Amino acid sequence: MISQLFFAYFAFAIVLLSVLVITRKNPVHSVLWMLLLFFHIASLYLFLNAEFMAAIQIIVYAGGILVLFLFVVLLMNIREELRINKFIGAWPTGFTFAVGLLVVITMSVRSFVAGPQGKYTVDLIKKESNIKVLGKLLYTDFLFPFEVASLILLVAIVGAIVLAKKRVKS
Amino acid sequence: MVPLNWYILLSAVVFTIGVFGFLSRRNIIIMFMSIELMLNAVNISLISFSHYLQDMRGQILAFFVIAVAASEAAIGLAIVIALFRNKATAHVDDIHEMHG
Amino acid sequence: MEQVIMNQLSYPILSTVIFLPVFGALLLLFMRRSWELLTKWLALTTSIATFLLSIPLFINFDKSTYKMQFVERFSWIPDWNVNYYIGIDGISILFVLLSTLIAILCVLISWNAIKTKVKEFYISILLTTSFMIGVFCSLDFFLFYLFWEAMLIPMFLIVGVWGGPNRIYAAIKFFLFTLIGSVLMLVGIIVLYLYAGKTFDILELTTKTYPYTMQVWLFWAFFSAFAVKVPMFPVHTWLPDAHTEAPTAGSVILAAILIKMGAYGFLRFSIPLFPDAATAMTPTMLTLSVIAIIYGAVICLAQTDLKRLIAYSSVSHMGFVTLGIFALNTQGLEGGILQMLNHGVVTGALFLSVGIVYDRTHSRQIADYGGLATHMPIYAAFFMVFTLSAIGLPATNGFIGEFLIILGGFTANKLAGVLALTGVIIGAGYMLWLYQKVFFMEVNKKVVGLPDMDIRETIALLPLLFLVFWIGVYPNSFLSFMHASVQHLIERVNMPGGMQEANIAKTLMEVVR
Amino acid sequence: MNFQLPDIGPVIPEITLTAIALIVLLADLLIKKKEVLALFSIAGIVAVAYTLIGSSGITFGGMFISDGYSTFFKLIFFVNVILSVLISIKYIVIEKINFGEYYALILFSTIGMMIMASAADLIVLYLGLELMALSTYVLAGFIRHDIKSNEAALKYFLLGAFSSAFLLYGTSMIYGLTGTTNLNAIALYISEKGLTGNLSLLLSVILFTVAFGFKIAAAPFHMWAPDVYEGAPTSITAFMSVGPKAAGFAVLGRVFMVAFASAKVDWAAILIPVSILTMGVGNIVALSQTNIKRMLAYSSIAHAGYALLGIIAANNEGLASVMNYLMIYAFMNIGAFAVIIMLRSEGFRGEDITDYEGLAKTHPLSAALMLIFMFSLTGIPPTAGFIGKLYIFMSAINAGYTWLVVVAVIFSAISAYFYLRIVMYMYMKEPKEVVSLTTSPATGLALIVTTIAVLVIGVFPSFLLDLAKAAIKGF
Amino acid sequence: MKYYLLIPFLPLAAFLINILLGKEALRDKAHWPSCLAIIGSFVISVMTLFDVIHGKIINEDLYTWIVSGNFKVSFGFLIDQLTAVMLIVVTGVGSLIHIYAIGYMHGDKGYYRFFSYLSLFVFFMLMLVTANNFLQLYLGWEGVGLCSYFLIGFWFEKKSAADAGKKAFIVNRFGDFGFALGIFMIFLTFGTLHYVPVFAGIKNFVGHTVNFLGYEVDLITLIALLLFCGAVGKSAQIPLHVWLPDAMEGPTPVSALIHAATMVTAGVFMVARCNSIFSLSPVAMNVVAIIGAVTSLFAATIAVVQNDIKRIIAYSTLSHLGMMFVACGVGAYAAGVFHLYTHAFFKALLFLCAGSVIHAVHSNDIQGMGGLKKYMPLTYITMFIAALSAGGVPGLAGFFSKDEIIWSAFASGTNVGTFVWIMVTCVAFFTPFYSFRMIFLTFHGKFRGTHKQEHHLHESPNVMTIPLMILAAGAVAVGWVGITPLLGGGAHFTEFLKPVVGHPEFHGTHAQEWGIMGLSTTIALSGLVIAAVFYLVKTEIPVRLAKNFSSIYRILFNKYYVDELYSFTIVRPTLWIAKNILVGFTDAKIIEGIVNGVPRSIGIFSGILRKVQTGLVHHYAIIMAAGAFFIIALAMLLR
Repeated sequence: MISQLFFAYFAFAIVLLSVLVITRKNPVHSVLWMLLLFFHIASLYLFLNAEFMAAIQIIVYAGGILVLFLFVVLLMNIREELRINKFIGAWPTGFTFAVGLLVVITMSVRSFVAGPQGKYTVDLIKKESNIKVLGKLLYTDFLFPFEVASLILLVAIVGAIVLAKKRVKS
Repeated sequence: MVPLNWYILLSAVVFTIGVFGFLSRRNIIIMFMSIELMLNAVNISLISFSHYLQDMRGQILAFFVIAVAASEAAIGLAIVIALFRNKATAHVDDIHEMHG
Repeated sequence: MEQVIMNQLSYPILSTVIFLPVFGALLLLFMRRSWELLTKWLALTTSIATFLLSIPLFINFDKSTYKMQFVERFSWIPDWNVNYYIGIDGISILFVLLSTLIAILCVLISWNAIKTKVKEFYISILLTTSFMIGVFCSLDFFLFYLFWEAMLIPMFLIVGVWGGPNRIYAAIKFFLFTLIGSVLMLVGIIVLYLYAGKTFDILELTTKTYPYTMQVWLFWAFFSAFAVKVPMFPVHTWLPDAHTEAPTAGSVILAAILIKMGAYGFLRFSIPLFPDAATAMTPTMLTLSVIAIIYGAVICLAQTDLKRLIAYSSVSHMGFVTLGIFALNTQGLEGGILQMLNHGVVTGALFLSVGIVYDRTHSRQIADYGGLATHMPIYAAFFMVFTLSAIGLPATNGFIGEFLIILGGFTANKLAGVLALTGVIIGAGYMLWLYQKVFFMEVNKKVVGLPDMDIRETIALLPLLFLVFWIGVYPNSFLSFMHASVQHLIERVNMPGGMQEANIAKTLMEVVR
Repeated sequence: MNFQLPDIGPVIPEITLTAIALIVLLADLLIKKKEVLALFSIAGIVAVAYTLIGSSGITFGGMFISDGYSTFFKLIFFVNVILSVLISIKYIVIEKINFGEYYALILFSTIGMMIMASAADLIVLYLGLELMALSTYVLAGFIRHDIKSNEAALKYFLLGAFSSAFLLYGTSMIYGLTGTTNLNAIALYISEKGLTGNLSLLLSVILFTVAFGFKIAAAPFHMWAPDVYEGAPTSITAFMSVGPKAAGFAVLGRVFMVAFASAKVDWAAILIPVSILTMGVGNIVALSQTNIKRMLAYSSIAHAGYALLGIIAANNEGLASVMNYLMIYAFMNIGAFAVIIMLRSEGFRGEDITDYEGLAKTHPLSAALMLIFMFSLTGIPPTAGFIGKLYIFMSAINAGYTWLVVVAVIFSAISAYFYLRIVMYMYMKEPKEVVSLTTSPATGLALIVTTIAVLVIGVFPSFLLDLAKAAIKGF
Repeated sequence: MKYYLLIPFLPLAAFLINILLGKEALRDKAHWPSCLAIIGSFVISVMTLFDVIHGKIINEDLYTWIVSGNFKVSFGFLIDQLTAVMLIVVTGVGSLIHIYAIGYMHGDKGYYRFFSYLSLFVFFMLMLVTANNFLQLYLGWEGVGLCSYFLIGFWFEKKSAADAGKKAFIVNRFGDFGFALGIFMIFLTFGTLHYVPVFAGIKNFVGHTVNFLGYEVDLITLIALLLFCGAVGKSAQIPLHVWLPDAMEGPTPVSALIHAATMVTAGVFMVARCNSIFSLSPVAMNVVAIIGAVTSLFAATIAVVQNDIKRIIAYSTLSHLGMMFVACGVGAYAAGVFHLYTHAFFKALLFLCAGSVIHAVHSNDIQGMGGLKKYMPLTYITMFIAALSAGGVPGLAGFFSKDEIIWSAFASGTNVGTFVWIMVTCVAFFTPFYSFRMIFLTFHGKFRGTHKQEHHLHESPNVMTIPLMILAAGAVAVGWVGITPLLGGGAHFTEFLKPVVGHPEFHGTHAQEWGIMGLSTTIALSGLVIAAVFYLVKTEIPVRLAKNFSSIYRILFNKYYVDELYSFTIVRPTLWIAKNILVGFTDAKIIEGIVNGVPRSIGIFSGILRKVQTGLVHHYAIIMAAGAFFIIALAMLLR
């Protein structure tokens, strides 16, 4: 019962915050709302006893990505931003189809049946902490994707530099 | 005990909010954020699944998603900056050199 | 017993005939722009060599059998069971020879007419020739389609690059028209291929029976390709443009050989593959043919452009051909085949002739001519002979063909015969009208003092003149080639079931072997 | 705790290529002449291609599979990358983007594709896809000083990220349904639990369709293609028009044929309208293009439509035909781009189709080659394009989609028009101003290779067909 | 020893020699090959005639011409009595005309062309008469048509000449249309085209009917009528007579040879040849008779008012041809052929004389002549004889043949017979009338032409006059081989032809025969007398008549407006349809409309579709989302 109430609150908050994020005229506000949103999501993760995920949600997202966003936001002219229309002309269409998607998705997930139960029961994870389990897996079964991810990050770095560095007269 | 479907529903809603944001906001940063929203929606569902199925894959995938999201953000913002150098606008709908 | 007669000669004659022009074209590739004369001579020698090489076919052909002869067969694309499988029978041999002959004439007639991109021109001509021969020789659908389509490329260029003022429109129209037709055929071919257990072997396919509805569908699929090429009535409009705009050699190839492929397709594929459908479709086909005959003829009366008129007359004449073919009786079929040959000779000759004056006056307008007979008597004589053949005067080849066709048509369906005959009347009308306007009456200033034909041009026309009378006076030397094959074809049409078992057994035997 | 290194045999090619990519990245700091890097990368690719042999096997707990299928696709990627690099060398100098990262990123992107081709697990698939995508985003925007390039990168990036979000959502759905991300496990679970026809399964299938459709530029997820192709550096356009598309088909084929094998009917039914729409949009809109890169973009959309028929056939033959088709497409398309790239010179874009007027007069050879590629793209024998189409159509008809093939051939006949238009401009018009070609040995080599390939495959396709058949065996 | 082969092939050889060498080598000697050739053929023809008389009928195949399935026809020759007669006529009259032409065509720049055409014509004509099957007949048939086309349009710079030639050919094509159909029917019926089996087998088909274009018709009648179409065209009978008068554009020897003596009689020959077919179909017979009679009278009336000397003769030719058909129509084929034979002589003579006149006056208009007899006596006399013979004045060739026709018409005893008898009797009046009108206007009175013309009026050279005299002798004498028993003759001609064409049974007494003969003779003489009165004594009468009956006069003068009728009902509509319907509408609008319209609309559609590509990322994304949405929705609906 309690948990459901909690969920209700978080779900409500998350939805509300997401809406706020995408409806604020001022990007800075959006970013800040998003920060709040991420905190909520993180705490939702805690309910699903994914502590590590919650942690990186805060660290990577809130600490990394959002800051990055903020930097870029500061590049742009907020005043003009506030003056002009925030939505594109065709936003009703977009809205329609977004809602449409929501409807069809919800309708189709009604026939959702959960998959098989795995071996990582709550207390097993409790026994050796979530992070440990995760770490083990990452370095054994999921070693390959882990490496690939590292490549991706490398590419991100290289790419970002290539694109963003000052122009060289060649 | 919260039924799994609630989580699915939540993720669906957030996802579509993200979609809507992406479809209708002019500001490029906000479009990025919308994408992040969508990814977070996915993460929510993933993690909830991994919880309910008592399986770690979900979390691991979510973990990778976050990693990728970060890289995407980096690349995306780099692109924006590169663009800024040529055309100082934050509005995607100002950018339509090529069409037809 | 064997289905075919392998090539008995010491060398692969058909392959040589098919690929010699390609070889020549390759040589031409290495010509410098400045070596024009050498280019021309090389092209000429190649075409002549090809012709000479094709003579043995004529001599060594065994007329007593319908079987494919000079057959060569090698596995080519085993994955699809595609073979390099060529051979000729009484139906195709004549067109092989015609193609090789026409090639020479085209080279000759373009000698001075083509001034730009000379090298490319002769390459295109040679490639076209070889592809056309290939079409007539192929016994494998894949190979056939390969040649069939490939030929579009050089033809497209010939029309589009060296053609008249409106050439681009004409070229693209020609290309798209034909392409749309043939892609549908491609689908048909694939369906056939899969239905018949993955074989492209035409002979094998023609011995199987197919469910009636399938036959009908495929018939129309193939029809779309062949009707466009022929061209039959509603889809004929590419022809006047292409013929008119193409350079002389192009028109000649188009008229003499390219449009024969449609009719040839009907003979070689539509009828033997889908006998029941063909029989069922006969009324439609006859109607279309008759429409084409009369429509084409009448429309000629209103033409003001020499080449356009001849082009439309081709529509009419090819109407005769299809009429004969779908009369589905000996006279009709043999007449049809012979008429294809005749039309090749005569219309080819007419286009050559038009080309000859066009080179002098650079005008295709009938109104710009008149009284040519006074200044170019020899030319006038040649043109007269071809005109007479075109209007089917006895003792010229045109008569034999048209007579047999109409006889066959009349036998099959009296009305068709009668209507076709009216086409003959109108034919006389427009051709003589044309002749009068161009050659008779007082001399038009524009043509005063034109030189008569020179040796080169005369040589280009003589063989055709010779053929006109040869076929006209002693057609048997050509008809005799067809008898066996046509008889076989008719048997196939009349009793598909009968032949079935025999052949299935035969194929089984071969499988066992 | 037990910790043994998994068998890395199957992954050797990827590892080697990664090493090479990193070397290129570092060597860039020392080497001034970037051509060296290009040649090194090519040599590296060749070496990697060599390591492909005998690298078959499954590893990393069934996440990574190296079989004939993946190997064939990897070959396509190698052809693609080698040819693209060849045509890049001179071009990027002209574009003033002659940096080492360029080659490094191309290689990284290729690694991504290879991983996609070998992915037996949705996680790996996703990561491979992102690796490929991110590198390509950067490459598309590589001409930083060119607004068009920026725009291309931006559009590609935004929509790409959007589509991969869909992919993720689909993945999570599947995960939720089956509790696994391993393709075979998914297939197994679906069939034994009889989930076929379950709407949420269908939903995830469709979400995958969206994501993969985006990668292969299938309508209605193709919208990015024309703009990006036009804006990106031409060499990258060539690279993108083949690589990501092929990779997309690779994952499309594997995921749908393996994971959703039991739902064949459903996803075939979904793909049919998509393919028709793709062919339609691609061919029809291409008719009214004036920028040749853009035109080829639409044409590549159309070609994706044809290739989809092979997937729709939903059998090994179909897949084989698709693979065969993509290989051929790699040759003919990059060949065409090679010619296009030669027209680009200092201060002359050479992208407008009117720039081709009279090319046959000024540069007969290049015109002739372009002619060959154009006819090959149309699918006229005796060029490779015909073989590719024929195989696709065969398999589709064999699977009973005759009517669909009829639609396809009609469209391909329509397509003839805009390919012919180029030929027409080259051969049937007089040159306006003299266009100077920027030739280079590398480009020449690329042209020779592509031309020979197009003609030889056109006449003697056996070896390629054998290869495709062999590759698909035991899929 | 197939020496008879030389008959056709000598002229062919001459043709080849002339056409190849004439222009450069022979030039003004171009007549030698042709004349020698035809004279040679004449000699051989005479020989063959004697063979035939001695009962040596030749019927053999040279080689097989066309083989196609069960269709098999050969080049072959049948020389029987009928053929023999035709051979004599063609080569005999032909030779004379050739010789005459030497003088007449002298100095023409197309000299060699003329003689080569002439030889070619003779060749085809001989092929026609010697054919032993219908297809070869058809060959000759078309061949002579072709040569007449060449020769009519010989002076092709003149538009009228070129037109006339074309007209002749095309009008004939209409006749051949039927002829060809007839041949097809014969083949369908008998499976062969050779005379002997056909004529032998025809009687087995009496009463058979066949479905032709949906009508059940009597087989034999159908065949006969179809064949007759050909005859109508070739022999210029109504309604296909229009080409012959225009054909006078050709040089006069041509008119004499082709359009009087030989080619135009081919129709009669063919009907006679096929008598065994016609005889079995009363309907066909009547049609033949009536058409013949009508044409005969029709032409005669026109001839009365024409002023072009050659046209007058042309119409008289029509009229005589009509008579021949009348004969055939009433079954008296022999009489028909007999008239053909006599007609060849006197009509050729008339033409040649006219030619000689034209040669002198350089004009065809008899109103512009007169009083020529003192300048060219020979011509005058010969032409006079010819006119007498044509007019059927007793004792001359024309009389016997014409009388036999009139008698057989009367004696056939059928209504049709009587009808045609009346018609022919009227004709018997007109023939001498217009012939002598022409003579008198030309030779008598005083010259009405210009002085320049008058200045060099002269008799023609011998090379022209000698043939005239020979023909004149013929015009007098050739009839004597066929004098009826009534006048103590042996009717050798009829007897001679009997084996081929048989003999009709007559219902009539000697008295009647006398009466008929007397009647026609008196009528003929009266015609002559009236002509004399009108054009010698009271020359104002015809003028007054023309004024009083101006409408009739105009109708006659304009040949009953038949040409105009055709031009309005056939020629112009066809051209109009061609121009405005086919070219202007079906091709340009409908077919091309579709052919160009579809691509154009696709192009427009493409233009619209590319507007969707706005360049705005949002729109792209929306479309993607929409796509996803629709696909999912679709999938859910399909569930």
